[in-house]
Amino acid sequence: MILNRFIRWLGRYEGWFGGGAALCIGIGLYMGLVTSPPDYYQGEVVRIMYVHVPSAKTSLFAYLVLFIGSIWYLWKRDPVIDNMCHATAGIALFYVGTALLTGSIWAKPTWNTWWTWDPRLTSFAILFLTLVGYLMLRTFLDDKEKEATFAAILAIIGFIDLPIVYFSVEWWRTLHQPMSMSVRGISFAPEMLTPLILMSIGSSLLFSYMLMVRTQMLYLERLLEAKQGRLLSETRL
Amino acid sequence: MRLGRKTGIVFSISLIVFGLGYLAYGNFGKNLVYFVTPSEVVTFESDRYGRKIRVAGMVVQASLKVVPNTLKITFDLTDGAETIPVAFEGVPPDLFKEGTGAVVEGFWDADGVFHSHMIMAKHEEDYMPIEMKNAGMTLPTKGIIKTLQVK
Amino acid sequence: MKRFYLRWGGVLVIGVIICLFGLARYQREVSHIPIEKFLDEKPTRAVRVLGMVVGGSLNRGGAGEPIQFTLSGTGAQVPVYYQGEDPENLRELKKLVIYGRWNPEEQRIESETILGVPNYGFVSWAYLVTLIPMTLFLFNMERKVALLYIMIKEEKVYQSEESA
Amino acid sequence: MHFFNTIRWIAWKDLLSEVRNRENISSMFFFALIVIFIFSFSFSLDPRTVQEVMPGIIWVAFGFTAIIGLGKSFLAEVHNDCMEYFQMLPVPKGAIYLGKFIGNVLFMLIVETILFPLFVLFFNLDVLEKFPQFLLIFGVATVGLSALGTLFSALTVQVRAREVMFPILLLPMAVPIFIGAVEATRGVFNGDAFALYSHWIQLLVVFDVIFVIVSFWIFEFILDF
Repeated sequence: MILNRFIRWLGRYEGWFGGGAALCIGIGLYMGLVTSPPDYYQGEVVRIMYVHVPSAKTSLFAYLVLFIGSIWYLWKRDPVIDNMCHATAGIALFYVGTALLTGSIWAKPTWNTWWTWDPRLTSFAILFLTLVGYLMLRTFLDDKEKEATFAAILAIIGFIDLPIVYFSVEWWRTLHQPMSMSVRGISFAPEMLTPLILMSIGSSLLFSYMLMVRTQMLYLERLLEAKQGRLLSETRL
Repeated sequence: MRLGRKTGIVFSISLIVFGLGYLAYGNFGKNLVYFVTPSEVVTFESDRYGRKIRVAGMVVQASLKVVPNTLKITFDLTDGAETIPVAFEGVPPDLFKEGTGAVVEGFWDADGVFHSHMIMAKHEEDYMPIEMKNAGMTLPTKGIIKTLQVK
Repeated sequence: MKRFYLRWGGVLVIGVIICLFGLARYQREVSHIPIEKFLDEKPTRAVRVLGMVVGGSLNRGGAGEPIQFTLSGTGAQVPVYYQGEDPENLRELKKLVIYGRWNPEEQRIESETILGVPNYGFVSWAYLVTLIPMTLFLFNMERKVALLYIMIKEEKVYQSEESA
Repeated sequence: MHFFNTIRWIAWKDLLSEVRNRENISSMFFFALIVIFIFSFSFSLDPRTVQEVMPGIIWVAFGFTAIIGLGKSFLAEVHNDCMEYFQMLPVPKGAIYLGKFIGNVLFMLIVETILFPLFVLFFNLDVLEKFPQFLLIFGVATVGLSALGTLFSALTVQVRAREVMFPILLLPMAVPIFIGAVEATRGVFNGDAFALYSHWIQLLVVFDVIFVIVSFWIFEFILDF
C-alpha cells in the first residue's frame, strides 16, 4: 500500500517535524508578543489571535484527518490506521479545548461577553462534545476491532458539523467576524500576518509531530499488552 | 427495483451536498438569526413589543450621547436602510464607539425606542496597526453592514 | 532518557527567554499605574495613568484647540489637559491610559498621547492556557513513549503455563 | 422486492411485539409523565412564563422519552442473539436500519400524541386549534431524533456502559434538531404566522435527510461482527 509506505517514510523525519514546530512557534511567539504592533481597534488584545486562530484552524484540520482516517479504516481495516485515528481524536480534543478557552478569553474584552450562543460558537461546542463522546466510547469497548469500527462510525457522523463550523460565519448572521483569509483577500497588515502564519505553520507541524508521537505511544501500549500476554486473544497487531 | 450500489451512493452524496448547499445559500440562511437588523425591527407588530431580542447594526456617527453623572447612554443603530434609537444603561464595552458594529440585547417597545441592558461589540475581520489606519489604508473586508444583511 | 531531558530543557529555556522579552516590552511600552498611586507619588517624569473618562466632562475645544476632561479612578478624580490630534479612543465612560506628566501649578495632567486599555491580563492568560497544557501534553506523551520502549525491551515474551 | 419487504417485516415485528408486551411505549410514556410533573413542581408558572419556557419543557420531555425508548430499540435483538441473523439477511443492511427506524418513529409519535394533550391539560395551554402545526413539527423533529437514535442504539447496545453512552452520543449530534424544534414550537405558541418559523422546519428537514442517508449507509458496518 503506497500510503502506508508514505507514512512510514514521513515517520523517519519525525524529529524534523518537532524541530520545525519548535522553531516556527518560537519565532512566532517572539514576533506575536514582542515585535508585532497593537491593532488600531482592539489594541493589545489582538495578540490573542496568534494563539486562537492557529489552534482553531488546527482543530478543524485534525478533525478532517480523523474523518479521512475513519473512512480509510472502514475500507481497509488496518489497525495502524485505527491507532492513528485514536491518537488524532485525543489531539483534536486538546486543540478544540484550547481554541474554545482562548476564544472565550478573547471574547470578553472585544465582544463584552465570555460566551454567547452564536452559530460559530455553538457548532464548535458540538465539535468538542462529539470528540469527548468519541474518546469515551473507545474506553467502554473491550473488543479492539469493534472499538475501532464504532469509533469510526461516530467520527463520520460527527463530520456533518465541520462545514457548519467553518462556513457559519460566512453563511449566517453571527457575532463572530467573517473569515479574514477568503476570496475577498487577506485582511491582515503584513506585520500581523507574519506571526500569524508562522504560528499556524508551527501549530500544524506540532499537530503532525504530536500525531506521530501519540500513534507510537498507543501502538507501543498495545504491543506491551500483547507481549505481557494480556488480551492476546482480542488484540490483532 | 434494483438500484445499483454505486448509483445509490452517488445519489446519497449528492443529496447531502444539496442539503448543505441549501443550508448555505437557500432561502433558509436569511432567516437563521442570531440577531435581527433595524429594518426588521421597525416592521414589528405590537405583539412582538417587549420580547427579548438582539439587534445588530452600526452605531451612527455623532449620535452617541451620555446623560451626565449616570450610566445611561443613547445612540442610533443603523443597517444602511433604517435607523433606530437605542437607550442603554450600564457600562458599555471597551470597543464600543461610533462608526463600528454593535449587537444590543433588549426589547423594542411601543415608544419606538430599543431598550437595552447589554451591548456586545461586533468587530470587523481586518487587523492593522494604528499608524497604518491613520495613514488611510484599508484592507479587504466584508463590511459590517454587509455582514448584517447576508446576501 | 538523557537526550530527552536535554531537549526539553532547551524548550524550557527558550520559553523563559521569550517570556522575558515579552515582560521587557510590557515594562517599556505598556505598563501603567492607577490614579490613586499617581496622586500619591506625583512623579516628575512622564508616566502612563489608567482611569475612566467621567461622563459629561469631556470638553472638545474645536479644531486645533486643546481637549479637557476629567479622569476618575476608584474615588479620586484628576483633570487632564490634552494637546494633539483628536484621538480615536477618547470617549466618555471609557477606560483609558493617558501618557503624560503632572503639572503642579495647574494641578492637572498634561498629555500628548492617549492610549486604549492594554488588557494585557487577557493576553497573558490566553497564552498561558495554550502553551502550558500543550507543553505538558507533549512532554507526557514523549516520556511515555521513551518509557514504553524500555519496558518492551525488558519484558519477556509471554509463555502460557502449559507450554512451559 | 426483498429490500422493501425487509423494511416492512422488521417494522411490523417491532410493532407486534410492542402490542403484545407494551414494554417500550409504557416506559417512555410514564417517564415523560414524571418529567412533566417535575417541571410543574419546579417552576411556578404564570401564563406569561408558560409561553416562554413551554417549548423548552416539551422538548426536554420528548428528548428524555427518546433516550429511554430509542436506547432500548436494539436490546431485544442483542438478548435474543438476532444480530447475527440480521447480518445473514441477503439484503442491503440499510433495509434493517430503515425497518427499525420506521418502528421507532411510530413509537415516538404515538407517545408524543398521547403526551401532548396532557401538556395542554396540566399547563392550561390554549393551543388546540393549532394541532396540525404541532403535528408537523413533532413529525419532522421525531424523524431526525429517531434517525440518530436508531443508529446510536445499534452502536451502544454492544457497549459496556450503554445507559451512559447513548445520551452522550445522541444529544450533541441532535442539538440542531432540538434547536429547530424548540424554535418552531415557540413560533406556534406565540401565534406567529407560518412563514415566521417555517425556516426552522426547513432546517429540521435538511438534517433529517442528512441523518437518515448517512445512517442508512453506515449501518452495515455496525452489523459487521
